[in-house]
Amino acid sequence: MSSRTATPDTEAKAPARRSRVLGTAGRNTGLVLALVLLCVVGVVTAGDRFANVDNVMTILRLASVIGVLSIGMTFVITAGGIDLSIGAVMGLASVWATTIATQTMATDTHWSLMVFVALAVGLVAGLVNGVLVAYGKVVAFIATLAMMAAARGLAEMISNRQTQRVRVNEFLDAFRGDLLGVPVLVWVFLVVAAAGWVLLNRTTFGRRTVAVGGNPEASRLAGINIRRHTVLVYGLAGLTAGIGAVMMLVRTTAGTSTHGQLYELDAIAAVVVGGTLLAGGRGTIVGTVLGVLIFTTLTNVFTQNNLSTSAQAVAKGVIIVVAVLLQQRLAARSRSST
Amino acid sequence: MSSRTATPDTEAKAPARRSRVLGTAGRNTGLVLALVLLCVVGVVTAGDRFANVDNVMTILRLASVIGVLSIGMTFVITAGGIDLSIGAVMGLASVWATTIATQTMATDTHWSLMVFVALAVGLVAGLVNGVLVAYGKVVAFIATLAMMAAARGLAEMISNRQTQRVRVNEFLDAFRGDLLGVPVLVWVFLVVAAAGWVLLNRTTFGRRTVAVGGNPEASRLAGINIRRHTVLVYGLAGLTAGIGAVMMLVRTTAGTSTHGQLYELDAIAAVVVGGTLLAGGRGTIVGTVLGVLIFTTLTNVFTQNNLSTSAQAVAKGVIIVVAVLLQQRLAARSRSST
Amino acid sequence: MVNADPDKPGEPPAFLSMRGIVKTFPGARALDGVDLDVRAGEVHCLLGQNGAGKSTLIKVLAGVHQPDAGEITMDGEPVALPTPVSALRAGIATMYQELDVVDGLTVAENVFLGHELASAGLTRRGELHRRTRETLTRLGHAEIPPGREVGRLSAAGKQIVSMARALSRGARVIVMDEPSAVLDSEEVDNLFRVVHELTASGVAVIYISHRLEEIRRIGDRITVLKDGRTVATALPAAQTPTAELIRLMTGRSVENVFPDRSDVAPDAAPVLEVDSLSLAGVFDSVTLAVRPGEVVGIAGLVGSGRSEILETIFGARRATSGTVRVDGRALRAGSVGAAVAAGVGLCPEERKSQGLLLEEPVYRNITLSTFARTARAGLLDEQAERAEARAQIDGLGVRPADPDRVTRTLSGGNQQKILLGRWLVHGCKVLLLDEPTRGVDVGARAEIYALVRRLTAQGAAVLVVSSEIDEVLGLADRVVVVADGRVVHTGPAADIDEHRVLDLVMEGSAA
Amino acid sequence: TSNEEPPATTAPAASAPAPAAGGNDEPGDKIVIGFSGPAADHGWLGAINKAAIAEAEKYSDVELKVSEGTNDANLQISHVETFINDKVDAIVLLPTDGAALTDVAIKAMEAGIPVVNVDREFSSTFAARVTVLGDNYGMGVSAGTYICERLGGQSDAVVAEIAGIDSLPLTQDRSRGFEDALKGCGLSVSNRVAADFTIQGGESATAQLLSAAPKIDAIWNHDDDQGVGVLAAIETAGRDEFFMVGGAGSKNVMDLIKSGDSVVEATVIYPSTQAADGIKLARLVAQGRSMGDLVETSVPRKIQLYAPVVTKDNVDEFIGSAFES
Ligand SMILES: Nc1ncnc2c1ncn2[C@@H]1O[C@H](COP(=O)(O)OP(=O)(O)OP(=O)(O)O)[C@@H](O)[C@H]1O
Ligand SMILES: Nc1ncnc2c1ncn2[C@@H]1O[C@H](COP(=O)(O)OP(=O)(O)OP(=O)(O)O)[C@@H](O)[C@H]1O
Ligand SMILES: [Mg+2]
Ligand SMILES: [Mg+2]
Repeated sequence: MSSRTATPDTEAKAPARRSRVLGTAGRNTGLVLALVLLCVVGVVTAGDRFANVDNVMTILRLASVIGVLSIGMTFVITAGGIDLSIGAVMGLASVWATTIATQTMATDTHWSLMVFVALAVGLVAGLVNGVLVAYGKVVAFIATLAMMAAARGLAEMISNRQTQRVRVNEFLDAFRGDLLGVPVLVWVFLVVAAAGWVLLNRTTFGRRTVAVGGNPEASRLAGINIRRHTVLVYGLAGLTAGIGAVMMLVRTTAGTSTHGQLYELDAIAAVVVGGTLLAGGRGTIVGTVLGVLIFTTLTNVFTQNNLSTSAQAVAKGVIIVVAVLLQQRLAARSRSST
Repeated sequence: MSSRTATPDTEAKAPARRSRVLGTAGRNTGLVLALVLLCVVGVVTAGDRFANVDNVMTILRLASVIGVLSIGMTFVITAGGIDLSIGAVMGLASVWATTIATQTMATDTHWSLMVFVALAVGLVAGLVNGVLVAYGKVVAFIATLAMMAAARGLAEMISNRQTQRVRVNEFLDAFRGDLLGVPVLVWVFLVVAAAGWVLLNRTTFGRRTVAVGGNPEASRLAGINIRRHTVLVYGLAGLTAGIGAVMMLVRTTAGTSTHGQLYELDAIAAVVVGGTLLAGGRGTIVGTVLGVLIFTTLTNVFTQNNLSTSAQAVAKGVIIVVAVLLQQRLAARSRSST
Repeated sequence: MVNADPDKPGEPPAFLSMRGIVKTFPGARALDGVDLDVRAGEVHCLLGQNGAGKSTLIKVLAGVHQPDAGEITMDGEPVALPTPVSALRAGIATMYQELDVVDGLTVAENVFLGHELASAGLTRRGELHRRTRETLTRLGHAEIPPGREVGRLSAAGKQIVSMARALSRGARVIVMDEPSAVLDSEEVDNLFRVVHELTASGVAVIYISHRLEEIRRIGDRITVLKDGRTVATALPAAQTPTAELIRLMTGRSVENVFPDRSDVAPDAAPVLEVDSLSLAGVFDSVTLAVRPGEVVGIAGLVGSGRSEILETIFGARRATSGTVRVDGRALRAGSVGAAVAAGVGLCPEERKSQGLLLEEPVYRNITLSTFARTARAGLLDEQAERAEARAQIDGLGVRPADPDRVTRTLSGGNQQKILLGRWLVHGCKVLLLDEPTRGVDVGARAEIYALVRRLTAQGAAVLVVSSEIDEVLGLADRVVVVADGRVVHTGPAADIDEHRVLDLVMEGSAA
Repeated sequence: TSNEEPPATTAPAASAPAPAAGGNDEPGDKIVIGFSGPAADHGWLGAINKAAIAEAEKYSDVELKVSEGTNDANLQISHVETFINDKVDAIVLLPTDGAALTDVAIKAMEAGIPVVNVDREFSSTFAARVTVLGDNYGMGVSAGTYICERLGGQSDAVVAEIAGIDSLPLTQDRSRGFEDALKGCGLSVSNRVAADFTIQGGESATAQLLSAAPKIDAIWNHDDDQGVGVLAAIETAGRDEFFMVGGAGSKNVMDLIKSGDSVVEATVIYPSTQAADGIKLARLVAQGRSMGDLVETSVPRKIQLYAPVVTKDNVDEFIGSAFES
């Protein structure tokens, strides 16, 4: 009320800006803190084995596949949905891109055909999810659960449950190796994350995603075609599953129906721990990236310390909860201080 | 408004009653139809092998464990939550109840000690979930995901990843066998389902569950302690996981950390296909039971027809979607006709 | 502070009093030292602009919010109200401003939510239904079946359930936060009858409303809040002049609530033509037209299908038959996108659930239907958006004038202005307003009326639905009366009065 | 018809087998055999299923019912119950968990249906007529012994282990055997990770393992399916200072052993033809025959398969029967 006396454009906007920046930082302090803490634990327990460039690259490479999927998942969750199928879709895309037919054609034409097939399969599966959710009005949880079962089954049928080796070496060569000392796969993750950030925060697509997730009815009555948008969002998630499949092919040099098992849960956990609202209407790409890094670093620290899988599971459960609690407390404090 | 002229007491009641019955039936017609259809397919493809008492009992026995878990899940989902941990908690309870210490004590005292341990473990795990969700304000999805990891890991640590035989024969004898031609395990399922129905529809606890899931703020304003209620609801789900563990022990005569894998997804699918709103605020036990029966019958028909798992998965995905779509259309029609 | 009767001898002393209540929210000081005295058996009215702190005050009283400072006493004893339960135990029942019913439960279950009738945990359904029916009968709504799911009731029905709940608590004080907002005049009469019964039996009622004429009819004494402070208390409801109340509330005087009608060329071609539009089971064969510069009002009872008519015109519902034309071109049925593109805008009935992204900043709500237009190649231009939003905020007098404020924290009237602002930015030819002043204070109300007229002066066509018949008659050029989903009368607003409208409605409904 | 004689091994792709002495392959009474195994979600289990089906198809007197695939003991029990309901003549069961399926197997036996237990042993001798066992402990011993021989005397050698699904008893058995064998030559496992029998699991576990252990002398990888991922990770890390021993014996790994230009030096066979043998035995038991090569008039109770180490020297002997992962 008091700001009315001041020049509206300078005075009123500035604090808003500042509180926004603070807000963003505040929102992520908990995550950054958790990550730093993890690194400290890593350094203390594993010393140089943890804190060296190779190990950092190992962590980043490991984070890259699940990271790409998590970016897609961030959009779906922000739009108020959920996608349990991305892991299975990734498996399906990896299998489809490595069938003898595809690989033969890729050898005859160009390796990028394999990439195209993987992306197309992912995209189409995602669009089908979207159509089921938006037009069929099937709850997202169920629609994508069904897609998960179907995609996994289809992948098994296509591959006859055999591992399909990638034989197109040009394809592998294109993605292996480093660029400026950083693995190409990590670059892919960075590019996808950056594109995701721009898309979510700076484009009409992102604005619609937030709107649809925040209040679908209000968005509809404001003239947004929420059904079409929902289809697109799931399509986007499918596309990231396709990209993930390509990355997985590079990483494992093989396509198989078991690729991506449980990746959907990991991705959802990373997204939600990152601060995206599971109920929709608020999403953060930075948070998601931090969430992914936390989980991968965690696994790395565990491995460095030779922890058994059982102990890892228990510790993971506890750490997830602690991270979320910490995050909430800090976010609440940063909110009340602005 | 025009009905205002009519005698309020008589006129208003009759159509309401009728529409309720119709409504309930209408809500479940799709499910019943799907079940009947499945049975028809079973009879046509497998003939007597499908349509005989032994096979029906096989289906029911299979349905009973997941059925009990689904009843607990119905409450959690109705209250607006979700529980991804019940499968793992069931595994943990089965392991805890079959440790050498427990079994020795049970031999020395009474077999019911094993039952008690399983139920107590389930209940406590559920209560922990509830506290995390209600008081820690951790999103249910994440809190129970963490519990899933932790419970599974703990179960592995306790059992040292070995399968633990049940050696207390009195325990097994108490639950094996039949009662009036129906296996005891199926009776347990029936009793739990009936109790669940009464609890949800005819008690304060159940009505508050609906209220908390449908409009938590209104419930709070009406003086309901929604936090305590949330804790209780998750505790209930944990308890059903404990009961499920006992049943699993009887069925497999062994406790192991791998019991109950993916049961959480099966239970959620059954509950939601059954018509309980994933968003909370509306739940149906009858629907859940039908949902469970549909899934188990489906598996049975698949098995009778020697279908490969891959084909099963694809078919399952398609059938889930079709069932939900059918269900919606029929429910919509029954709504508009009343 | 104006205090009209400082405990005169002979008058009964206040049995409930709140002293120096302060409540701050992050970023907002909602209450800044409020005093309130309520006597047994009176109707104490609480007045104030949107955001004055009325709801916050009663939430403090209901144990929902904890005050930062201040004291509450009942019968001279200080009471602590840390939870809603403790307030209910102390005999304070509240009907909240936001509908507080649970859709998935039955009417009876909603009425007894939180104090269920049960023996050993099992609900006593017979008793539950019997007592609910009693309460509903008392409220004049015996036709609502106790077993009906509340989700199937209209907004008015839900309000009645909420009222029944407050009654069923057997409280000594019943707080009603804008209960009449979703009720039509007949329902309001019913409500007042019940309030009289209550006060006659010694129950105190705290009554909040923005409709001053209601205050006059029902109120005993008035307390006025402004910016979180008590500016006047114990004003006699019957005697205090309206102008005085408005001056106390707003700090200025508001004259001529309804602006003058502008002249519409009678031969002008209509912008909006609705031709025998039907929606199966709700309304049938609705035909109307709105010319540029004209305001057409739709009057009718709650539940007569007025909202559905607007929503169907807008394409939010797919018409069973009939056409909608804008500037002579037919709109694609069931497509909001087509309507918006053709320059039609709708301010929906339920601001919060249908209109706003409550967690988003104000400016994004204002530009919700135009951000794509300001964007370049899909990239948002937030500078331009803020500028557009700021223009609307200034033009409409949205308070606080901060485009980055989270929308949830704004008062109802300001939220309504944001919705209007959205369509102003869009620049629409046809504006559909559903209950545009529901829950909006007198000051803002006058501003909204003036705004509507400013729009029509610029050639816009406005179709407005309101449950307040005087609003329809005062604001509109022509009136369409609907009853039971059918148009029963169309004609100039000047030729008809409130009684005639009610008669038409009753005839239409009875038929 | 055990696995030890190469001519009798039943490779999935092999054409008609050489008829064994004693005329066991001659058609007998028509019988129905029920077969149920765990989820065939990875190569070795897939090969198990395929070999079993292929084996049954060779006999005109055998009708095979396959209840494929689950890792849920509860569901597999119901599969067996279905077989009992259908009154099949014999059941071949590869249980997802031996102990958990014991009870229902006993029920089948009591109903007069002979059960052939494959790979994971029941916890009661009454539960199976014949048991065909792989040797998980032996597998670990073979791998450990081989590594001991190769690293002879190097007491500070770093040995790493990449296990399969850690919660399975069979993984425990393998690890135990491995540890026991290493102990024999004064070595121990310095780094251990568990994958999950999948390629992605093998890849990510190995990537982490390699960065946790900067210098390694030998690795034993339990499973050649996940080995695809393990090798991919090794290649990405550009490491070759160690040698690796595989497990199960996939065609792919045998090819690598044969070519000799990778870190894989050897693999320990875990026969993927167990279920196929189970089918053969079930047929004999159901038809009341004896095993042709034995003097004994009944089929023996227990057959434990051998877990040989395949190296460059003997790879040609085994490559024909290796499974495609
Ligand atoms: N939970 C909250 N968080 C932050 N600010 C709030 C909150 N609730 C209310 N406010 C602020 O407190 C002030 C008083 O709000 P309140 O709802 O009491 O107004 P009111 O008088 O009831 O208005 P109306 O007539 O529109 O209902 C407003 O400025 C509002 O924005
Ligand atoms: N979701 C619904 N399900 C069933 N009937 C409904 C639903 N929504 C509205 N109706 C019915 O449609 C009719 C018109 O509803 P509505 O209350 O919107 O009319 P209205 O004239 O706009 O009144 P209001 O002033 O309450 O907005 C009523 O009979 C109402 O009960
Ligand atoms: Mg208010
Ligand atoms: Mg309306």
